[in-house]
Amino acid sequence: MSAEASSHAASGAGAHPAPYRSSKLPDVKLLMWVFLASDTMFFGSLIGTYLAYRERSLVGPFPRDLFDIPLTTVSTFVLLMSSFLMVLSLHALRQNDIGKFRLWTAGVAFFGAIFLGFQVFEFTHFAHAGLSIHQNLFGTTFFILTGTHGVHVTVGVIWLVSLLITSYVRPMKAKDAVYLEIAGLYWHFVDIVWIVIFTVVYLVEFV
Amino acid sequence: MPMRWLRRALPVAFLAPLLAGCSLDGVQSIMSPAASIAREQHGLFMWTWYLSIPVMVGVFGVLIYVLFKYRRRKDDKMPDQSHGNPMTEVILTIVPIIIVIMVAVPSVRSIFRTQTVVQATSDDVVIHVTGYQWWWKFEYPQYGVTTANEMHIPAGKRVILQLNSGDVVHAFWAPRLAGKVDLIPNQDNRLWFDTDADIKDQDAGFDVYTGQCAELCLGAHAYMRFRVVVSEQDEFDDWVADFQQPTVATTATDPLVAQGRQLVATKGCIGCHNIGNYSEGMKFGQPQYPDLTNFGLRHTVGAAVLDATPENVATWIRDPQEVKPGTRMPTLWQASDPNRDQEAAAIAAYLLSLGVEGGTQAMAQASTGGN
Amino acid sequence: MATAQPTVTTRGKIFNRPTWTTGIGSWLTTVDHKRLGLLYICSAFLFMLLAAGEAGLIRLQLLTPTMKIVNPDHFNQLFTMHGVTMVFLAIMPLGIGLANYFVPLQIGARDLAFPRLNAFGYWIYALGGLMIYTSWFLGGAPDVGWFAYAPLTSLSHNPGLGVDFYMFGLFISGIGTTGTAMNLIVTIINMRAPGMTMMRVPVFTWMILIMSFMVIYAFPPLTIAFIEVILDRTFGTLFFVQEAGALPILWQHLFWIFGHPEVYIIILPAFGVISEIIPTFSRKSLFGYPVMILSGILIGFMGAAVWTHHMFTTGLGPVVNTAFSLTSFVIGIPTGIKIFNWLGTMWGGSIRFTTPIIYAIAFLITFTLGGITGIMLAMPTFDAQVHDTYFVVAHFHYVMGGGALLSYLGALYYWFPKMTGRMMSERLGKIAAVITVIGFHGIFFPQHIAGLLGMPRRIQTYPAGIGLELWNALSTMGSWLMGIGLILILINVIHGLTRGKRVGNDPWDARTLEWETSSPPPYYDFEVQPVVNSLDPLWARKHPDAMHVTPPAPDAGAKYDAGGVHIPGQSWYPFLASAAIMFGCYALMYDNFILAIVCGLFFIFTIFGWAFEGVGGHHVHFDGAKEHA
Amino acid sequence: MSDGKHTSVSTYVIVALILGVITYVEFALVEYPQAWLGSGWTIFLLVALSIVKFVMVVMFFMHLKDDDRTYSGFFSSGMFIALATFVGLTAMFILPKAVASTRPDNRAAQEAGHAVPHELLDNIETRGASRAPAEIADTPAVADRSVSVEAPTAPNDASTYNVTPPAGAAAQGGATASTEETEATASTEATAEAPGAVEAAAEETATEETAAAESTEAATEADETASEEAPAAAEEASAEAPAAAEAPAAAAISWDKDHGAAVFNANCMACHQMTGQGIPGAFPPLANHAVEVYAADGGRDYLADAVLFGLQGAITVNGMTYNGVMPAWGHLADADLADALNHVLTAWDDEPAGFQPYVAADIAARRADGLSAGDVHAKRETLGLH
Repeated sequence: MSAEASSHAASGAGAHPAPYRSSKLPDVKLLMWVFLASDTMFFGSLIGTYLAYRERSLVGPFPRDLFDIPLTTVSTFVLLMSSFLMVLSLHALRQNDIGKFRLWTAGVAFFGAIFLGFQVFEFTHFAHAGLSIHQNLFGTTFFILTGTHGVHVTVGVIWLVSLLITSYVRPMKAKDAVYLEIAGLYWHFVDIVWIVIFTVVYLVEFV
Repeated sequence: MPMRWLRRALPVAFLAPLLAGCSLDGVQSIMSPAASIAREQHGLFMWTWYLSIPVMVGVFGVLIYVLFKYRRRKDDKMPDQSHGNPMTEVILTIVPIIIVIMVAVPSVRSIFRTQTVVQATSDDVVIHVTGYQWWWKFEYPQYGVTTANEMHIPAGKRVILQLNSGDVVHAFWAPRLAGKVDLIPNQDNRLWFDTDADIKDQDAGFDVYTGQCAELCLGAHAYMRFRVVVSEQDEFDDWVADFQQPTVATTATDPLVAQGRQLVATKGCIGCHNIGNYSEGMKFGQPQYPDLTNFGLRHTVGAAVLDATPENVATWIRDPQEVKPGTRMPTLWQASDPNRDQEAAAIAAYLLSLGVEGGTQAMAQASTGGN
Repeated sequence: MATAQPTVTTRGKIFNRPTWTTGIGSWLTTVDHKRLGLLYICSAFLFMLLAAGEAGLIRLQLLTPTMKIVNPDHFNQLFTMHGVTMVFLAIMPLGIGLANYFVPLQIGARDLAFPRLNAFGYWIYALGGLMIYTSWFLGGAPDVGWFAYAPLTSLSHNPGLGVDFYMFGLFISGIGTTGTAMNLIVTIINMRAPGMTMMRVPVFTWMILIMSFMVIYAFPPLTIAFIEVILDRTFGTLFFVQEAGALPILWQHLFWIFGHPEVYIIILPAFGVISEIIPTFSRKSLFGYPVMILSGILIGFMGAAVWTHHMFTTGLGPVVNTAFSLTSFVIGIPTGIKIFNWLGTMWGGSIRFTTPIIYAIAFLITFTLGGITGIMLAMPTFDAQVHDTYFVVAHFHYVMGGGALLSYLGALYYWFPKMTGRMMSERLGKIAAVITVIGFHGIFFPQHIAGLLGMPRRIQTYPAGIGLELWNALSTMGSWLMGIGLILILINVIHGLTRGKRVGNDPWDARTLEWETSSPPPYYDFEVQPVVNSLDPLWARKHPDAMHVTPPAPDAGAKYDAGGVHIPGQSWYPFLASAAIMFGCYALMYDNFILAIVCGLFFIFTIFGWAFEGVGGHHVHFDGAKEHA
Repeated sequence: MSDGKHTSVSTYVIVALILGVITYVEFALVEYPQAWLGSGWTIFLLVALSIVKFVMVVMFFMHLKDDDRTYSGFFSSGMFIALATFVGLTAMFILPKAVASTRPDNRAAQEAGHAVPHELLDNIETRGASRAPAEIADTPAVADRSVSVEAPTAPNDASTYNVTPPAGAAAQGGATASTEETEATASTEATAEAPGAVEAAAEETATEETAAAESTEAATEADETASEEAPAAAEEASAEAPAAAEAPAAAAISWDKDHGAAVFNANCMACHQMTGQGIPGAFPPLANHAVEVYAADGGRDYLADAVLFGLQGAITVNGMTYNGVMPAWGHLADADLADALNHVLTAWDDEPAGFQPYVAADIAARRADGLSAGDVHAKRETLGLH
């Protein structure tokens, strides 16, 4: 693994061993974990805002009038399964199985897109029912919380698609797995955030 | 020689603040508490202050000793490169723990003594305080009385304030009585305090305590002050009775007052302010502006910025922005208007006659406010 | 093959990699931690001068109760900008700038782990700060205080653009700070020199590590709070609209969940600086190094659990107040331990009175006093009196001004020879230090008394006749004295840069690795990878007997001969990405959504360019061969 | 790679299956509520299940189980701080509310859930904060829950805003003529009908006498004294007709509506009110009236003068005399005044025919005149409006 610029490769590839590191942890993976640790506070604030304003809306529509638990369960399931495909994809790349890697990665991006589709459907449905960010506190907090999550999913989809395209342009080997791994970590994190949102925003409403 | 002058001036310059520091009493000083809660807060401060003296002496003493003893000398040897001493470190850890415990215990006890919600009984005075940019509304639900910027309470009673805001966050702070609590929109806050049973200023028959908004509310924040008037129970009862049935005088012997009464309508004062004395049982104005009922009984004008003397009230009406920059009160005359001074004086005279026996002359104000 | 350096090596197609070594282009595209550190430090000092000017005007207005220097609106803008600048644009970036410069040097690393992320962090901070300052010319600065309590910031109470500048500017500079903090964490974990275990890391670097963790946990809530207000003001959401039933108190919670850790984010690097200065000039190891580190970690953790002590007067009830009061007391314990340990370091030492240690002593005194008032303020009952008064103003200036600022001034003198290769005048430095410190106490000591006498903060005039005149006049006179001190320091810096005596690598007889390389450090930092086998590695090499350790053999370090030193390539993308974000924010502020979308797309383009450009660069060899690209 | 051992595919499949099953169980718990479980236990179960899911994803999919401890340390410290902080925060918001809702007076409303009408919710939850600030302020705060004090009805509580002092008071001085209606209802009738009459007059381009007669008739029903003002109103109306006819095509100048409203709310609303209705007898209405003035010959400039230099002297609007004073607002910026005027002209009515929004330059042009408030009043006379 080398760190030199492409122009440098001409003067003898592999001439430069990796620089010394005081831990075994790849820089990018460490950075991603630190970022995820930080992101817990980010989503924590949004969920905290939602819960602080729960049941404080003055006018309807209220969560119970709108939420469709079967639909959301399906979309939650889709997101969970995309996480499952993600680990398969990483596993395939580590085995140098580029074909499966491409298949599973495309699957993750596709499932992510389906999840986004569900969200778009849900948002439109809510908007038709009269909920908007201007309507009441529920609308404001709900749309911003799930919208921020949706933006995270979108970024993840774009990231995975970029990796997929890159794998055609430039050969991807097992040693590059760390780049897929950090994308995967991000994706799983977005997934666990949704696990929390599904429970504290959707399910608890109907208990 | 300029140096000689400096030598003489310097000690004075340093001593003056020290001498002045001996007396921290003041009309708005935390250091001269006048009610039980403020006394408790003051006591807590004094306790930590006495506790901090040995800490300071210790730390600074060691520091000075070290700096002197271990300063580098010509023939200095290499100091021992020790990395620490477990025993010392344990002791040095225990010392701050002990200090903190000595502060924490009385502190927690006093939280529960002073901040617990109390149930009102018919004996207590309940006041709803609403903060507006930039004045205070005081409502007495027990008596159906509404007034502004001046809270009257009977001596020796427990007072329970319910605090709310009409616009942004304010903070009610009466340093000599009870400390402060914020007024926050969409939130009910509460503050209670006891007043002493005796009136200190026996000549005046009442004590006046000053207070001020302590949370930034833009504009005239610096001028959002109030006064608390503590009087004997019977005087307080009189005051309440006056407010419940304000004297309405539709005629006045004093032509200035009569003119002022007219101007109050034509200049549009009653567009914003309610004046319960203006006519029987009528309510004017709008709720987000101060209620001027029985204005003549007030000690101050402009949210306690000026004492309510006829001159001050006239100045305030004539040019509110001069007295209280940023206030919402409009300037009612052009700068060139020849009638300006006279009309302002007339309105002041009318306002100061409200609620005062005889209805013609402003009550001579015996304010202890100091400004 | 444990590590994974980026291997994407596609050349930038649109922006060729810049290779300037001098000129503006080299500064705009630099990724070198020393250059970025200098940029951070210089920008922070510039902002600090602006903030000091604002403070001077504030004090002048308060000289007497009848001063009419500024009107109330301008006064509100002045103290808001003073606070915002000092906290977000001056003192915190000063710590980060010092970290940028000295953390890699102290741990024997070549650079930060992600040099371009570092550049991005700087540019977004600088442009964000610049953006806030343009508000003076675009309709008025923010006027809501540095903690901008809702609903003062809502459109109905504050229709001007000032609040938008505050929200957007701090929002984007916060992104930069978070990125740099993550970068520092990875650097300190991954790039320490061989042999430097975590318990051999210099205290300054340790404090930076703790600070970085606090940054990544504290800034997201603030970012969310900013986003909520921005959405309220730009898109009409209802987060803080009281007519819709919103609770303005939520802003206070989100802000202080950030705000209290922020206090420690500011003070921890200062602790680190003091922990470097005192051992150096006492010729003695830091007393109780492990305790110092542990207390730092404890402060970091507890710092996240005390936020409502800023809200004791908001009516949270006795139970909440008690809980947060106790956690606040607990935080006093590690702080006390630190003070004792600094005294312990000097005890038995051989103290040389240089300018840095004068600042360190001033820090100890000031910080002790600030700590005592801090304990007082942790009592909710007493806080109910002095909250939002000048007592609090005095307290946090003692902690943040006297604590952080004085120690950073010490750091300036301490590290100036390392950064420039020249000394500042010691004589002038000591005079300036004494004047500054006396001026500082002249400003803020009287404010304790003004607060006790009943003076709320943020008022542009105070009632006459309640005893406040004397204390305010003293305070204002103190500000003049401190102003003179700061001007002397500025003169000394200029003098040092132009005429300062040239010095060698190690003018102070110091202890840590940064003094091993030449002054100023070459662009590749170290010729030989340092190897460490004790705390204070340089000292151990100079005085092996005193340390009771055998220093590593001089040739123990890897000479980089196989690979040479990798110098990462310069890049346009960090700067362009920051500029895209800044212009996007301007566009949103002026409701120009098309421009905002264009900026957003350009930002996405820069991110892709950044990713596919790769780290690039070249290697430097010291085996006689020339560096090659 | 050296990232430790890797979990096998079969483990991933099992984990995915468990995750799916848990999701279904959660769904079932909510969709088919179990009475014997009770809501408390259901919530507990849901939270527990989601924690299980969370932990499984983190452990197996994110590989924390086998990976370096450092990652787990960083992530779990972040999770710990986030959890502690936001559970604490949420508790501070939810618990006081929960305590309050268990009090008897609120319990009924709480149990009814969303079936409670919104108006009622308003009062319970927020003590009326959804209404305009003016209204909130007027409503005494809902009685303190722990303070139970009977508030006697006080004379101050009468809450009519009409300025109707008794006749005796009016007789005191001529200047109070504006308040000479004997009944509030009468005055409203007058204001309601007079414009109708005026309009009719304008349409027919009747002679002044006829118009006066007609308006007088309308006004007399309400109040005798108002009749003196009626001809003036008619005059206003007849002046309006030609102006409207020769109005130029509206130029499409866009202006900042929000800013206009903000300036109005900050400076004008106190007297002229949010609805532009003014205060009868004290401050003239702007709704319906401002557009009338605008349409008059020279009215456009006059409006700018009035806000720049103020207005002093008796004026008559809709048959009611206003002898107040309008302060000069020249200290505000040109753009502010322009937007505020545009707001006044468009907020409550259809914009006048040929409406050209004010721009800062219009105001700046008027500023040079430097009139006094009296001059402005004189100018108003020349408009034929009084």
